[in-house]
Amino acid sequence: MIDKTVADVAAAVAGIADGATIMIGGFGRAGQPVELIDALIEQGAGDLTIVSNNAGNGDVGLAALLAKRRVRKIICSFPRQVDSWVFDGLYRAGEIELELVPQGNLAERIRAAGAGIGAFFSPTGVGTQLAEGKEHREIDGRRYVLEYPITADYALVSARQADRWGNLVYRETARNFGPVMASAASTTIVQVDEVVPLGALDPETVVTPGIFVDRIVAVGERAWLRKGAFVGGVDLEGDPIDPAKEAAR
Amino acid sequence: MIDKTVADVAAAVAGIADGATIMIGGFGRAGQPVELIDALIEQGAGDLTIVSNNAGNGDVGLAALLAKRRVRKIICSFPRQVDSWVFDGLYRAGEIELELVPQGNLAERIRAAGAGIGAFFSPTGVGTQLAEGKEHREIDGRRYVLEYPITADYALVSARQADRWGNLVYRETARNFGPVMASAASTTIVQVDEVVPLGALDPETVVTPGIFVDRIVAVGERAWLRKGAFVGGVDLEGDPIDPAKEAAR
Amino acid sequence: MSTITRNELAARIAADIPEGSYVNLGIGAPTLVANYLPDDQEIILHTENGLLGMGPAPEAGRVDPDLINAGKQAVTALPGAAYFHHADSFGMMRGGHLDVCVLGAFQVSQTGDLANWSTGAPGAIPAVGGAMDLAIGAKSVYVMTDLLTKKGESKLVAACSYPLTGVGCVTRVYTDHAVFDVTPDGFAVREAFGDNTVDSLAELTGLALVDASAGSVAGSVAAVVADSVASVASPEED
Amino acid sequence: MSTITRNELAARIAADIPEGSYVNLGIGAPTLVANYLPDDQEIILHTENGLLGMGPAPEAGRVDPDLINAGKQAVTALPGAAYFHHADSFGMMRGGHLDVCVLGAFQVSQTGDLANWSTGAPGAIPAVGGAMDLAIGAKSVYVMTDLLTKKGESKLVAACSYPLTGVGCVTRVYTDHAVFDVTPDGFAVREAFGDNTVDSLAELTGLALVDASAGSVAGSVAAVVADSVASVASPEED
Repeated sequence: MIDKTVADVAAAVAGIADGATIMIGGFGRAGQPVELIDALIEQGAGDLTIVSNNAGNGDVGLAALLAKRRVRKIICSFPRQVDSWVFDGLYRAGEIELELVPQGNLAERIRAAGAGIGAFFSPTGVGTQLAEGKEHREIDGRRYVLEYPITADYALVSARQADRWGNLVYRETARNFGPVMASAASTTIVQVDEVVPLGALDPETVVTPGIFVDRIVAVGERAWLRKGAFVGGVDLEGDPIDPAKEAAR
Repeated sequence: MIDKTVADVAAAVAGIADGATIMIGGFGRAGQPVELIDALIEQGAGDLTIVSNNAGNGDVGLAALLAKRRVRKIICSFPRQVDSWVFDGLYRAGEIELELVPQGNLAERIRAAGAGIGAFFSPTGVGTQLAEGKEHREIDGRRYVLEYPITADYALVSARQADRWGNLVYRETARNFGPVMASAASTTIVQVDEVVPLGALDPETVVTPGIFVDRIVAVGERAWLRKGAFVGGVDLEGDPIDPAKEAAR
Repeated sequence: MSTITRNELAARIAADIPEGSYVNLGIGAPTLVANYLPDDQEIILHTENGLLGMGPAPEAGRVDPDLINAGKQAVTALPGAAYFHHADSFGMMRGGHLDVCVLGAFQVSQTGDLANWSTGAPGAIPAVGGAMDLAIGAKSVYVMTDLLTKKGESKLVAACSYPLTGVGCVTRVYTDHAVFDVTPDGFAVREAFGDNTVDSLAELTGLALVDASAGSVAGSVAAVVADSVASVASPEED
Repeated sequence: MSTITRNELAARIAADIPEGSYVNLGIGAPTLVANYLPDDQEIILHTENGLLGMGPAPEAGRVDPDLINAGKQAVTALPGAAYFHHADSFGMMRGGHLDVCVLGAFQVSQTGDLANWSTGAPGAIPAVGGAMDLAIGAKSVYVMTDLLTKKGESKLVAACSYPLTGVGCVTRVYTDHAVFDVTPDGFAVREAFGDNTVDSLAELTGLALVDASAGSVAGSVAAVVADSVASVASPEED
């Protein structure tokens, strides 16, 4: 019998070595596998390269991993946010390396790794600093820049439900990088709200087939779902227009 | 109000001009938009370039279009089948041009067109006749061949259900080329078993978002579904092992 | 010269978006455009973090942290919505399937180059997000911005001095003074608000401008707008 | 020399596939392997037209034309199955996620080149399908074939004369005479069936062979197989 579930988050992140490259899903806090990141902090691996859209929010999850000085380098599209103070401090102190990648190129480079594409020509970033030094080519009248796959040793992903074969469904915009990261890493570790019986997921609606998944751990429903589909009072930080700033213009 | 549904298949294929490039979904008969192809035959456009995995089965659908001499060229992966006699005859008579593409490169080239990728390096076909004359490159120790997008003026696709915004769900392995073709054509025309009210499709389970769809026509449930989920007696041609041939070895 | 408010400008942009359009409103000020889309028309909003058919912010107490927009603000999903992953979402943009995208700007050049992601200031922490994908990711790329910086310098320029987001990608610039099309001959004044004229705009921008405004003012939202002092800045400056 | 039957060979291959493997069985003869996978183990079958968790053929009268395998034969879907589109399916293969793929062959070279899609005969209608994607699309690429053609020529060759499907892609060749690994030193006999020996196989193939069979025969399905005359051909020859 195939059973990819593991007992707890410690078992889920077992074996991650110093120096590993780890993809971490999520866009801001949506889809960020906070419980797995906490387990990784506990587990102790350091000198990590992290691939993630953002560079941590507040003092939890990825930000907490950064604060522990476990991360040597981060590959991301949008490190600077209203609540990215941990990254900001490390970056300004020269204590973390940053590879900045346009968000769509980041997603497509991860997808390319999962899909066995050696490289691809993207129109995004052409003529900008982020394409400097890269190979360019005009194809059919449009300029493109050559982008290479991003692979990883591990992916840490958050999903809504899994079965024991590792089939996954996600929830709303928390899907974001999960499916491509799951496909691109050597070992994909997924935290889910719940594990459901094999056959409970409609095969038409599976988003990530189990072939991409290695370990599953149920972490219970996320805090904001415990009292139903919606809750108030959650500290949902955005990148808002600051009314005070705006008024002062 | 956005309403992409049209009254009938004639309206669905209106305006297709001679010389058009048309993608036709389906793998063998699964997902082949037979009613739209019949309407295209009726509509009369000729000198067509067809992009499809196969080159027609039996005497219906794509095979019938070929038999009417409406197709100048076909781009496909597997023209020769047990029931591809129409294509076989035209090809042997030199009356149809063939571009043979490995199936995965065909799918990925169509996907690239839909996703704005200028070209990509694929490991499939390297060192074979089908990569001759194409640009090769070694990346990270593996050899790749450069493949370009395949675009089209129209895509004809068969799906299970649509809403009036054009969101689509498919059925089983009839999904095959539908999603990538819908994304790659200037105008995507979809036949569905039924049109459902807006909001009836779960946004988590939409496979093709409506942004890729231009026209929808309901053709009623396909013949084999009329009496329930399964029927016997359908003429399902495969590429079977021929027991007689096998015995004679 | 007179200017229109940020909200008036959002309404002006909304009036140019036809029913049935697929639209991405970037982050910050451009999201205001959503407030002025007509209730009786269906215009489908895309947010690049994985949703088509985005609805307005939820009611108080109904915030769902899994359902956010590209600015990481809580939103809702309308009937007819669809979720998808990041590679599909950015393929949708890169593949030219969006009709309109509205972005903020630091500078736009007369050849349509856009600078809106970095001031290039030493010590600044760079962050690009989806800016470069959005810049090349729609059939029409509209910029929403003040015409002038707080120091009074024109954001419409002969050539951008800030780091570029995209080359030759801008279709039209909506400012608090006027609406400009990017044409092969440079900026063309499509509509001048209040007492602005092609000549006065040429002086403010220091650029030779094409007059393309004949007849285009009548009936526009802006035609009735008088002197307003509100500024329309791009959020990326924050 | 003695040979084993096609079904015996299918059973022999099945015995080498560990539980939990993701496996693509190509079309034709390799699909027989499914019949010999142990009922008490879970091995997940992939069919490249868009399904993981493929089950056996449906009962009579329960054919569903929307649910077929790569050979366009009616199949079923097991609990735990998942459907996906062609680009995702071939990305799954090309990205190296399948553990095992079993294919037919016209020829396999001692460097692991595979020829199984075209005889190169003038006038033949070419058709490749997923053959080239499968050839490079699994961690282990197993070939299932007769050792000899009907004319008695070896299908294991120094260099393929037929058009190639893939270069250096074959891991192991299961034939009716023996099982061969592709190694840096050429073909290594992993297991010889019946009265076949490394020497007799070297004579049949005309190739220098490595002896890697020590101890590997014991307990195998083939060890008990006596003279059988059934042939194991690749379906692509039809």
